[in-house]
Amino acid sequence: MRRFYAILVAAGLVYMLFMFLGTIVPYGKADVADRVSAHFLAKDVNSISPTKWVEGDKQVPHSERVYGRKGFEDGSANVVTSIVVNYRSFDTLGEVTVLFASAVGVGLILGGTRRMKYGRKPNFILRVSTGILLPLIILFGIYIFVHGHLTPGGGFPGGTIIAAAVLLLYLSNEEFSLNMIVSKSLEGSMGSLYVIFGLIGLAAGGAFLFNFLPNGVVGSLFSAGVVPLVYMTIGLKVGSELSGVVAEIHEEREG
Amino acid sequence: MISLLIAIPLLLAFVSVMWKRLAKPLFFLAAVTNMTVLLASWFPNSVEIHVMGSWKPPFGINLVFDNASFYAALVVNFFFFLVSLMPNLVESYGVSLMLLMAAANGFVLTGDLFNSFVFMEIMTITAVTVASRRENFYNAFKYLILGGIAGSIYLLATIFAYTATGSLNMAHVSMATISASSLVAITTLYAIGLGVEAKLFPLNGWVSGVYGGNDLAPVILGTSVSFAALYMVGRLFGTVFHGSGAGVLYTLALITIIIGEVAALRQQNLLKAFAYSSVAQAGVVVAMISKGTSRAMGLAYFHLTNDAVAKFVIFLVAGFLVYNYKNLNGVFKKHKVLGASFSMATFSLVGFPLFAGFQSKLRIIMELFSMKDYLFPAVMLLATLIEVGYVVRWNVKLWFEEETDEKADNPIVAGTLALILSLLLVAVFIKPEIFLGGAMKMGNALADTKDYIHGVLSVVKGGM
Amino acid sequence: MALSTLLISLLVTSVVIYFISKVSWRAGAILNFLIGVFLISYVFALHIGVTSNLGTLFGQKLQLTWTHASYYFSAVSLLVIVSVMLFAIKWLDSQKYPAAFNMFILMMTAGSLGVFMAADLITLYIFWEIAVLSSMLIVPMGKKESRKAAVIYAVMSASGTYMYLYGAFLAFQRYGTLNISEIARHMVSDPSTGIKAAIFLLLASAGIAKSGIFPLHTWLRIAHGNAPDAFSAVLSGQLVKLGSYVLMITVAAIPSLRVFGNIPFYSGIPATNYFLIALGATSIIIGTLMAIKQDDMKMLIAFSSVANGGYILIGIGTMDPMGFEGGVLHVFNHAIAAAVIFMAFASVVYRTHTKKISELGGLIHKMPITFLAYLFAIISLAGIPPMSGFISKWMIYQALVRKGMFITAFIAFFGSIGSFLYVFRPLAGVFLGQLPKKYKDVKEVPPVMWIPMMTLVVISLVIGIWPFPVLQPIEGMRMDYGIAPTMRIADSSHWLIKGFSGSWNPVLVFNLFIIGFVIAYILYTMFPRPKKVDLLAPHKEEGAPINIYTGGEYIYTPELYHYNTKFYAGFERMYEKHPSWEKVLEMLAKFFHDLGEWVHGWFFRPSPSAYTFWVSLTILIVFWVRW
Amino acid sequence: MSALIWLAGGIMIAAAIFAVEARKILDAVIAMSALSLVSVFLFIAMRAPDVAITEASVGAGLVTAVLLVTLFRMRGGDDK
Amino acid sequence: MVYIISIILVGIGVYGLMTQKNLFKHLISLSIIDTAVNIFIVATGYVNGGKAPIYTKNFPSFAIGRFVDPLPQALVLTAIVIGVGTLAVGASLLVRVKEKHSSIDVENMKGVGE
Repeated sequence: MRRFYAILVAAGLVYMLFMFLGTIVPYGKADVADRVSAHFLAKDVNSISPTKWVEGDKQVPHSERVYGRKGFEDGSANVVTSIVVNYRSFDTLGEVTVLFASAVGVGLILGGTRRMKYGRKPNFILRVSTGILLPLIILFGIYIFVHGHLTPGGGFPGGTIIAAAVLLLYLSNEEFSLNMIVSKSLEGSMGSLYVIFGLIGLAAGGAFLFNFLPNGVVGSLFSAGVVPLVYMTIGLKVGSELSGVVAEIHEEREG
Repeated sequence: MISLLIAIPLLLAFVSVMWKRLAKPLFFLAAVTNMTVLLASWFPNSVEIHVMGSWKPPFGINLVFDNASFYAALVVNFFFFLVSLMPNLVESYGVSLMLLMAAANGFVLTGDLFNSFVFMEIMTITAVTVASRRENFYNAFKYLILGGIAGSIYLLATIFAYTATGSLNMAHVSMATISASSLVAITTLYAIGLGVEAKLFPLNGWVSGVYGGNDLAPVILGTSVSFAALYMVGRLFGTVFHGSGAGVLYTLALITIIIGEVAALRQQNLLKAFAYSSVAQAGVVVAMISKGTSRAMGLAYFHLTNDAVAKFVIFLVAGFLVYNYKNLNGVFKKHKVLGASFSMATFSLVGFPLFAGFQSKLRIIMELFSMKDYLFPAVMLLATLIEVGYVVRWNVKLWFEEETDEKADNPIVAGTLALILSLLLVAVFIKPEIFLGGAMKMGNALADTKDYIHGVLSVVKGGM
Repeated sequence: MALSTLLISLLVTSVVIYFISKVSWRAGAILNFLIGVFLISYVFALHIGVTSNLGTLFGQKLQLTWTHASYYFSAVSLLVIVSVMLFAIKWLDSQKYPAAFNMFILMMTAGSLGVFMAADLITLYIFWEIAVLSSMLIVPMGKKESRKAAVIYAVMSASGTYMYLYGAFLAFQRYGTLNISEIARHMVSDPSTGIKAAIFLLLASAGIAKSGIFPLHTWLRIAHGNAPDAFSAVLSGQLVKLGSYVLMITVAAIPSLRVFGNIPFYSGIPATNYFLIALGATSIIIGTLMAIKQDDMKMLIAFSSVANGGYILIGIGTMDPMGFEGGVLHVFNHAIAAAVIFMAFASVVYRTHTKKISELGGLIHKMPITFLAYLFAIISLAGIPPMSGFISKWMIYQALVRKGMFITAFIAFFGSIGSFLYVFRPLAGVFLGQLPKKYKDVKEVPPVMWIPMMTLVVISLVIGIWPFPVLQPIEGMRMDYGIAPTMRIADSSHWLIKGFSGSWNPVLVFNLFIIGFVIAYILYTMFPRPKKVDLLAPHKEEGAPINIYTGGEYIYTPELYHYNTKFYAGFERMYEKHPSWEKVLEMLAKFFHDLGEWVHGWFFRPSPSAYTFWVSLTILIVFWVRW
Repeated sequence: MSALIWLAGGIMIAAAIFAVEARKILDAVIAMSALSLVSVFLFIAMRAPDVAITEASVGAGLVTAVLLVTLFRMRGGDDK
Repeated sequence: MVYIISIILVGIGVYGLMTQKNLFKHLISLSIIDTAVNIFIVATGYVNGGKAPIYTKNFPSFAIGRFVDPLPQALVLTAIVIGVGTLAVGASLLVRVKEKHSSIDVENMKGVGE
């Protein structure tokens, strides 16, 4: 009976959302020109008059060559990155805070824990291969967040990959225990650094999270102003944070 | 300046995770800083925005600082400040509270739909953390699940708004022409998404467990966070959607009032009883907001402020009692000051004269009559009647029943705060302008969509 | 001192009194009494028509005015309160919370005075709530049951109050004012009978709840029966009169005859008034019948308050000049009588620590002054000359008969006869009969306690002989409200109260009564004196009485032998299986409680699954309703 | 392309139903992980490489890891 | 059609939340809903024939219809991380629920009063 009602309600919900679909653009027909993202793509937000834009006068974005040139308001080739870390950097600060909050939460909820025993020896191959793989994995993670403004990826996946390396360590080595002080300090300092970037922006450009570094050539490694720096802090922070979370859940309460 | 309200607690939270011992003083510091920042920019009386990364709206994210968000932020930070004065309540939750504070401030100040979603999620996660105190895990988990669902629905609503208008900026969304059917989708989803934090029936199942589970959660979630959530209800349904979807809110809110009071009546746990009462009061506020006029909204927030102050006292005292005594009969004979403040706060809740609740309740009823709404006052008076029942029952129980031998030390700081706040309630009765002026300004700001749009979108470069 | 200053300073003083009482409660009590005496003198010195502003609320002026009605009701209230305050100076040493008692009783005084002075509905409401709140906090200071009593009292009172509030705002919304006389003026010209009737009944319901009229009467038994003993005197003698005052405001200050002139029901009385009269009549029946049944002496008088509230309502409800004056005069009579009776009981309880009639007896020799006070009070309550109670009842009967309301008149007569029955029961049970052994050392209460009782008795007696000081303000009230303004009922120059079918000379009646009394006393002394026999004496020492055999039954406990047990058994048997309104209200309370249980079980207890279910269902309902 | 998307969708729905209804929680977690992996394909199909990478590492990798560690920590008490 | 897939996934997630008695399943269902919503969001930004919003040598300049909408993708990045945060807190809560109530099955939990 319970299932029947559940199916009924779930079906009703699906039907309702299906009805709602009629109100949004069909799949694949999204008109970027109507949306703010057109100007994120064209990197010409500063040259648009917002009052006119909101009143329905959709100015056509310029279509000059972006890649490999300099002087744009935002310097990263990956537009998603430029939105995440520049145009909507505040969201990303929030996002970092979410992870931080959940790390703090996990710590508080699982407070006072010690390491858990699987009761089995990790096999030899795993241990050896971990030793070889670990530097590579960490390097890969770092690569991902350093090149976040050029290629897909960024701080979050990069940090996660670093955390994955830590998890691997846990799995392979019975005795391994993350140095919480180091990870916490890294986490805290990197988080503070992000806010401090924002505050420097406030001091330098009059706006919180203002991009206070020159943008450089779109497409090159040292470009996009603070974006790579922010992504690096995010990457390190997420890495240490998620490692911490994994470590916390991994360990067991005393007694 | 305004971004500091979010940046400072956030920064201090990041710092304090490195030095755990500093968390409590830093929390206090953050609260003091925020209060200072707010007091320095007393009622802007215009719509100021602070653009993030200097990307002007509607492209970037902007914080909106007008009378409404100022007042909301003031109330929110005020309670955080009060909590920060009580270190034994904060314990090891300093970092979480700082994050909650940053998130609540962000939620109140932001002018961007998606950004508000992010802050709502931070609020949910930190609130769950706070709620899990004193091993209240299952209830916290329930809250998490409900919060997760609500978050998803809120996100969906945001996306619908984005596809309909091409922007996430609240001011832009409010001025864009949205087709009727699209508007229905958006407001329905928002009503449900906000309903969880705004404690609307039947999305409020978490309230009793979370508020009743420990002594810190109700004190901060029942005051600051619920104020922030209800502020967002006013912002979205008053400013952004010009009252469409108000009918849904109105109906749900009326049911909420009755359900909340009825559930409170049978409750044997002191904290939970008043948790339900907080549900009912949220219902009153939402129903009032759904009326849509600036006066109605102003009164709604006036009522909410009174309720929040009263609830702070009640939950503070109740939390102390519940976790220090096994048998609550006649405990106030040992804690006269706590008892007096508790009684005053509960009487204010009911709306007895001499206390602030009277001012707001009667004003609300009067306003409703002048709008020719005869149902809501009747519901409200019926709810008040039930409220009288359990408020008197609890007061009589706590004051007059035979006491036991248990004894706990008087909490000096909490007692002083409770007494000051309950005297504040009396002061508000005598001089309602203390809260009413701000609340009315808030109502005006929320109802004045034009001003909001103008303020947000015509400013090319925002100030600090 | 302006009226508003007086009230506010009283409220502030009450808090000061608390702290004084913390140091020495007796000082607080004496101070209270002195304040009360000052208030009485103040009240008598005030000129009719004084107004004062309390401030502004919601853009409406809060006004206080001093009218004949305020004067009359304030004076009666203060008489009762001050007596109790004096009584309390000694009585409080048997109480657990003297300081709080002192504070709240003064606060309650301020509240009541404010109610009587209020010129608009909101001011009335504010002070009303202050009075209710502070009295509600005194009630649970009694024995264990009094905690529950306080809750029931609060809820019942609030149910009336909130209906009143709804009515007040309805009136405000329609007429744009809260001033009572303005509203009255507007209502006369308002064509919509439905809304007028709604406002009328909603406003009246506060009075109905407070003065214990039928559907909301049940709290009287519990609250009056369980409140601290001396405070019951205030509850029954004074607070209930707040209800009568509101009823009077709604029926008379809003000229119901003219407002509802288009819906006459019976001999010129509008249907709305008649509805109230019917409620009053029901209260008389219920109050009388239930009072006869009670074993607890305080509950007995509580039910008598229900009945007497009915008299007052009937008298006022007729809007006949005679009935109106009778009803209002009955306020005074019942206030004094009830106050004295409760104080007498408080004295008895103070000495014997029980309020069960069946455990008492024979106290006449031990507490003669208390007995005398009680005796005169019940004479007044039962409406026997020469006490003042007779006059008011006589006036009410006059009005009823003149209006041809025979059923109501019959009920009123019935209530009068019933009141002989029930007031006699405590008299016989508590003061006459056998004195239980354990009370053989009981002494009369100290003078501080009997002086207030005797003062009130004397006042009642004097008013019974010379009622014109009380009738004067009542006449003034009647003129204010324009009820037959040309007619004069109290004619002090001819020592007459003029009715429609003859007049009444109280002095003459008193003299006749004295003559009768003297004759009776002579007869009494001529017959041989009864001898006191200690019936249970030989067996008492061994414990339970044995071998006592009366009327074909073994007596197992002395209580059963107490002749007050099943005093009116034959009569009670006639309505043994009566439907109980109390049960109905209990069921209602239980319904809400069960509803809470149900709501909790369905919406608040469940697992996350159920939450999801409700959330989804709500979305769907919202979705469907919207299209 | 569209057929592929339908296929992916079918797999995802199947995985979701399996994840919800599976008796063993371990299976549910793995189905959940599979769902995430297939959704990575969808993200790529929708030209969202950033999301795809994040989902692959966070959604499929980390979430699974967290859930699995949690599951081990509870020592499969309810793992029936 | 991606819309439809994601909506059905939401439905399954809700169904799972409603029917399952194991709290772990609730977490999984919630995660399914998260994923479904993310897919939905990305789908709203898709443009037929559009490219990934990254400037490369081959696509060095902007043109209408050339790139898919990057904003929903940016939002989803955030949403995914938020989902993980929620999940981690939920998982740790479950660990403690299991410790305290000795089960994570709604029907077998001990000591869950009221």
